[in-house]
Amino acid sequence: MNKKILFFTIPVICFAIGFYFFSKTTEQPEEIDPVPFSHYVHTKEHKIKCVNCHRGVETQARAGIPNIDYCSMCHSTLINPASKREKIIYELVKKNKQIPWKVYYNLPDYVYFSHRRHVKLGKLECVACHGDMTTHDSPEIKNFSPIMMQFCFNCHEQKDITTDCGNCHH
Amino acid sequence: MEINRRDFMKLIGGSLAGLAIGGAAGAVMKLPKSAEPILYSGPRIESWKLTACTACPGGCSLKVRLIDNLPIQAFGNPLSPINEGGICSMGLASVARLYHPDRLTGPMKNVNGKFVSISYDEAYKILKDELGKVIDNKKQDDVFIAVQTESKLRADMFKKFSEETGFSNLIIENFQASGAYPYNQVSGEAPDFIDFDKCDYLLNFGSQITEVSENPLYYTRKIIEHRSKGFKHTAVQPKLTPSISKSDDWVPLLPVFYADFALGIAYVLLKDEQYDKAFVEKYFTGFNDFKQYVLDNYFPDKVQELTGVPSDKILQIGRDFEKAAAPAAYFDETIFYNSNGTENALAVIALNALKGFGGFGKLKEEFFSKILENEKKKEEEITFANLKERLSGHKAIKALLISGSNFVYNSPDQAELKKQLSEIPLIVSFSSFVDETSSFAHLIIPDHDDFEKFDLLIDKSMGLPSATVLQPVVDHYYNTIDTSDVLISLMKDLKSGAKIPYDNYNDYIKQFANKIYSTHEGILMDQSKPTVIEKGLRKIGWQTESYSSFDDFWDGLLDAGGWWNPFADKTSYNPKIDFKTNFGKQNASMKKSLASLPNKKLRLNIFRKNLDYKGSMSLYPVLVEQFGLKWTVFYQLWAEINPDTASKYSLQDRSKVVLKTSRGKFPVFLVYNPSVIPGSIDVPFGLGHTNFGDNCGVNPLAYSDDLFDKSTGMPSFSETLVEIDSASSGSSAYTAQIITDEKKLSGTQNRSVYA
Amino acid sequence: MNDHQFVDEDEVLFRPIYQTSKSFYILAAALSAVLLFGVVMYLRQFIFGLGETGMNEPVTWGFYIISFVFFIGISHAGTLISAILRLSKAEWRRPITRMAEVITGIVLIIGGIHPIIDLGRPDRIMHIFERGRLQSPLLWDMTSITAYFTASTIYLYLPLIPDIALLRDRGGKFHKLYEILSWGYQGTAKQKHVLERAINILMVMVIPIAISVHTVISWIFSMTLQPGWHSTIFGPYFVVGAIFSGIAALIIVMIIFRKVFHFEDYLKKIHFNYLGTLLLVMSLLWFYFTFAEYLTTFYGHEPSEMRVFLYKFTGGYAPFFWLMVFCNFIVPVVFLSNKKLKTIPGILIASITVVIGMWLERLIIVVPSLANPRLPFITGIYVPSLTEISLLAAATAAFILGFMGFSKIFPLISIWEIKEGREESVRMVSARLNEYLPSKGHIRKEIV
Amino acid sequence: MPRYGMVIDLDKCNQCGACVTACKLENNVQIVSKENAEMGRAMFWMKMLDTSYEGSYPDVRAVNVPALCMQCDEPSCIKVCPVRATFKRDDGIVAQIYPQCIGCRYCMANCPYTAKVFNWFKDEQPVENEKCQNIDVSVRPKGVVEKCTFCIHRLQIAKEKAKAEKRELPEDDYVPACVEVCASKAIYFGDLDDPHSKVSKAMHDYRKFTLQEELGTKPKVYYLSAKSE
Repeated sequence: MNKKILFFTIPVICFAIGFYFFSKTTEQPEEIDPVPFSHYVHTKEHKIKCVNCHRGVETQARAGIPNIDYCSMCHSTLINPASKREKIIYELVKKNKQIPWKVYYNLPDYVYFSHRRHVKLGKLECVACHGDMTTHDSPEIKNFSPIMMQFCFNCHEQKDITTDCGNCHH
Repeated sequence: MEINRRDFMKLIGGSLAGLAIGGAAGAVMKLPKSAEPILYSGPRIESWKLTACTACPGGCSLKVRLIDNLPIQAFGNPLSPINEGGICSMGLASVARLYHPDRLTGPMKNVNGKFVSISYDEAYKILKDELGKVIDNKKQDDVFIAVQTESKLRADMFKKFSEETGFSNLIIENFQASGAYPYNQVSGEAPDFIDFDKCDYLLNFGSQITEVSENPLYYTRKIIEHRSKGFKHTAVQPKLTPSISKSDDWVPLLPVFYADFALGIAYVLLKDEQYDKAFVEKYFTGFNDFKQYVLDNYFPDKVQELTGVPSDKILQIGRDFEKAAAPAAYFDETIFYNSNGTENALAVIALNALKGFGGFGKLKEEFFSKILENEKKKEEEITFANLKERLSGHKAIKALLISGSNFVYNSPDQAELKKQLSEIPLIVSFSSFVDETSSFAHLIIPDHDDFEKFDLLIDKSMGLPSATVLQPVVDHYYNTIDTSDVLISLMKDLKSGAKIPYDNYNDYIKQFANKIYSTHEGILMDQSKPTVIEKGLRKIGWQTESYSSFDDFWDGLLDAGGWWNPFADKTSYNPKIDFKTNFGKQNASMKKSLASLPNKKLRLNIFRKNLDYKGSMSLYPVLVEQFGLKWTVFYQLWAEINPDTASKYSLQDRSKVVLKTSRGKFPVFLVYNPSVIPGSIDVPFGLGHTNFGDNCGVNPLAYSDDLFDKSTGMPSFSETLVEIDSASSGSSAYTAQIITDEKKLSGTQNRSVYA
Repeated sequence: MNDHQFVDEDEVLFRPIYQTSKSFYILAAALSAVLLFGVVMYLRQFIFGLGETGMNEPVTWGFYIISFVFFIGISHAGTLISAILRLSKAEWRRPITRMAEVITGIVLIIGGIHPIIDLGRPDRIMHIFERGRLQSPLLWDMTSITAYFTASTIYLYLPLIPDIALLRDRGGKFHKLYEILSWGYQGTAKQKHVLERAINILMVMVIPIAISVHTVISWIFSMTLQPGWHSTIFGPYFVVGAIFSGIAALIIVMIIFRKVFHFEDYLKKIHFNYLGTLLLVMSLLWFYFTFAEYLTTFYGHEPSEMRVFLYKFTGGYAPFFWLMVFCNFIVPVVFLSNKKLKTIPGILIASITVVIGMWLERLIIVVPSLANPRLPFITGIYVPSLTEISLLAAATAAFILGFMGFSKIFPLISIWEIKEGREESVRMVSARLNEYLPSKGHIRKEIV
Repeated sequence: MPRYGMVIDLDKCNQCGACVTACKLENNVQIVSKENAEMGRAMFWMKMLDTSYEGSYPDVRAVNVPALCMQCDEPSCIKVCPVRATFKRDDGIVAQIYPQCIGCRYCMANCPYTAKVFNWFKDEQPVENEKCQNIDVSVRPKGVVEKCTFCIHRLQIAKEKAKAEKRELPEDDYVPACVEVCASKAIYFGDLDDPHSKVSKAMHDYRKFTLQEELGTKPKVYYLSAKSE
């Protein structure tokens, strides 16, 4: 009898595997950033606010990721010569070479999400969606929460903010 | 439990099947590609920059939207007095040109038919040496420079260049300049603008005034306003263009007959003794001959039989014209697209003279001429006519420098012209595309795109001096260089000890701006329009604002996008003119054949649309797509014909037809249009590029007879006769064949999406 | 093999199940090839988008919707007819009902798939269930079609049970399947009684559902503002058309199987005669509706309506329109109202033309209205692409294959009903007749 | 709640077609290939309707009508949508939700203005246009219906801006691209209910008419013309 079970289960498992592998659309890039960026060092040790680097947060839809010339404001000189990690960015700044950041929080282009609306007007903390980045000492390898529509809905419903399609989708 | 071999096989099979099905299902359920986010590294910070539009002579002020310092959209600058936030299709589409795949990425050298890229220094060296040789053996007259630019300053730079180096054969194609050309012939000075404050009757000879003209967007607003005040606007044109939709009256007339029509009206004025006597005797030399000539030859019935315009219509318009206190008979470059264009223009000027140029105005003090060194220099103007003579006469041309002009595409009977061009030993082009003309070049030193360079577009057509800044919104993409800088360094190298007070074009612009600044007149465009009180204060020398220094002014200028002087006062335009010409003699036979068509013949009337200026459209897919939108004809040449004419030849609406001229056959898509002049067939100009952009449709000009205005060298658009022959099979092959051998000539890749 | 131990009097009805000729396999292979090609073409469309079809602006609906309406129409053959005949106790129904019901079953599946084929985003089909709007006629459609499908499959299955039982008793192939399907039916009086009741209930239920289905489909069109669609008559018009095409399809199927499986002495001339008459009636009815529909349009003379009208009568679709009239009206009337021509071949011809004609009618309804929208500036021409044509072919192939498959598992004529007919119907009918007729004795009393 | 609407003055319109271009570029409307265009699949959210002529030669006049989605108050398209992919917002704009649409094209069949277009293939912009696409607007996937949205993304951004600056949304902050670029200022846009807005003033002009008035779809796009329609 359990032969039958075997005959049933194994193909099913295979099916699942096949489905999983083929249905993935954007597989997360596994390799980490070329620059071993540490949120911890920047935010905790040097007391830099999120807004200082992600400048768009309160002023526009996109928070934005700093590009090299923004980093160069501080890193044009070695702050802590001991640090190996800082050397890397220092070199990049000297070469004025852009950093190919890995972007983990991507929304499809048919979604209108505005940081300003959520952070400035909605008074949301970054933690709410991004988790506590300040503790991360090593570069990200995955995003804190998979931003699915349900994820938005949970918050919108409990705060009873409009869940009308037209407000986020265009 | 034991698993025998068969079971095992089953198991394997089952699992494989499962895997396959699962995979397939997964692939099917996979999110659509577009759901994947468009990865866009960078903060996506939005910024706006002001620059100017160079798509047509208008020179509107553009407001460009940049994301991470890359321009993505262009809109009209709402503060500019020229376009007040409005913008036309060409301006909107212009951003795409920056990213065009056919753009040249650097200097190119033509090595037996193929273009290979070389370094700039190399290219410059070749150019310098060749020209140096020419100068050494005193052959300057064998060098031609063909320039097409709408910027007076750039033109000025070229004049300077020709003066310094002695290459006196300089052809400058500039819409406004060529509009002024006939005035220079008869009086030496042209009116600056139509004075809409005075003018109460506008008689428009063939100018597509709200589409492509000296200042289309300004004129659009003005004419709407003008009509709302109840003043009339009559348009004389071979085609019911959108411009005419804003006119009260339309006289369908082929350009050949403009002169006769104008003189017909002049006849009415003279007969009724309603012309401005004071003005005439003061300024109009040779008036009596003129009067006599007109009275003898142009009584309305004669004009009617000549032109086909009913005599009562002529009378009516004549009466309107003479009743008007300050009428303006307006024309611009468009009037020359015809073998007797200059004559037409002169006739119109004469007509204006009879009413003392009441409708026109002039700036009190020649503001820009005061500061443009070389603008006034106008001893014997060189035009394409001269070049054409040279070429056809096979007189040696050592070198030909081409900047911005694509005259091969813009001229009739191209086969012949191409042959002649291929004989010239050195052709240097500064165009940033391998267009029809520069495909013959031996050397291409691509110019910056207009979004990458500095310039100042000065304009008087508003009745006020204005200068719109053309500034780089993005630092240049490719290995290109501003042509003017090449010229400057050439001047320095070719003529040692040439004293040139600026070392690049930006300096030149700056110096010019400095001159404007030093007059302490006018305001920047970002300041609010002055009120009446303000104007009054100005009159008594009150300065509303002033800048601490020139740099201050300069920065302000760049931020504001331009400068204008709303306080400039204008005077009436009353030039001394004398006519030696006696009109109407030119190509009488042509007129006859056009008026009374030989059987089976139709007039080919090539018309221009507002999406295209001198064949620049094919760079912008979005424009090419909507070119024939009104007729829902896409990516092919169409022809409009009057239903009555069509029924005479039993031609169906929306059918494919092949037209036959003396130059060959070309296919068109025929549509009915009751507004077309019976007996003529209207074909749009702008399609049929063979080298770059979208290779679709046909360029009708290539098939029309080799006629051009004798004095300006402008091609004739509406004097060719065509026959219908519906053997559509051979014809398409014919056009295809043209495209292919063009491809051989051009070195660039052609985007074959629409090809 | 225990098939031929004893020879049933209706052996000929069992034969198709047990004997399969070579030509069967050849035909099957050919048809499945066609079907496969269709599938491949659909996959192309699925991958590259609906651009593979010939649809455009403004003709946004084409062959798929036409086939959808057409096939659902055909489905009315079955259940409705058999139900009506059962209801009206028409004795000659006995050999017909089964085939009729099978048609319904198969065609409903095919027709039901078509809207999904027509979707631009089939991968989002679940949205209809998750966030469906009941205000949309498409939703009504889905519900009614699914209801109709369930009802008619049950209605097909119930009368099958006794036959399955017969097959089971004969043993042989599929006996496992038969065992399961026959629910241990032994033909006891009680079982018979229950079965009869169930069938009666269903046949009353099925009729309104069937009517509703096609009314709703017609509403898909008549609920819109399109000229030529926005008409109240559409509901009955479509239903009539559906029954019309249904009967035609039924006749074709019957004639074919009569020929192939030698059912001559079950499907007699008389059956075709009756059905032919029915077809004739429907044809006239259809013409009446068509006439009324177009007369009102013409008389109203509303410009945008007239554009469509003229497009059909004189414009681009004139050939199809007049062909339709020829197929749906002239041919049937000529062949069926004339004794000499009303032979079986004659009826066959009439039915075939009717089926074609009805397909054309759907075409005439769907395309011209879309091709001439209210704003007269953008008008369209519709030329189907290979994808659409091959999918139509595939649908037809699927239909035939389905039938062939069925004929290999179940009897195409309900054997038990035939048997029942032999044993009882004479008695039952005479009894019924006696109920109608006045009794003689009564009359005598009057006189005295 | 405002009720956004548009008035197009045909007497001012000079038929330049800038609105058409602006619309295409602002909304990344796809430029279909030659073959598809000839098949009649060219996509225009705003189009100059085919010219119709009045009078007989030589006193002919061309009548051009720039036509877009009429943003009806009683839209016939939203009634039939099976999945609420198109619906009327409170501010009167008829929105189109691309991730929701299943592509049944019922709304297109039911639109009396043929204002909707369908993505027959996946987006196939020419290279140069891809490079300068408007980042505020999504590129529609294949197989969904799309139409003019009164540049709704502009409204979203303008509203948010106003809110951030703690002020009401002024009239001129939010206008669609076609209105912004119109050189002859022939298009008015704004809140129809606000009696002071330019658009509602223009709406009460005696020359007003709407397309297909008799259908009772109550378009919110009005036309002005001294000549009758």
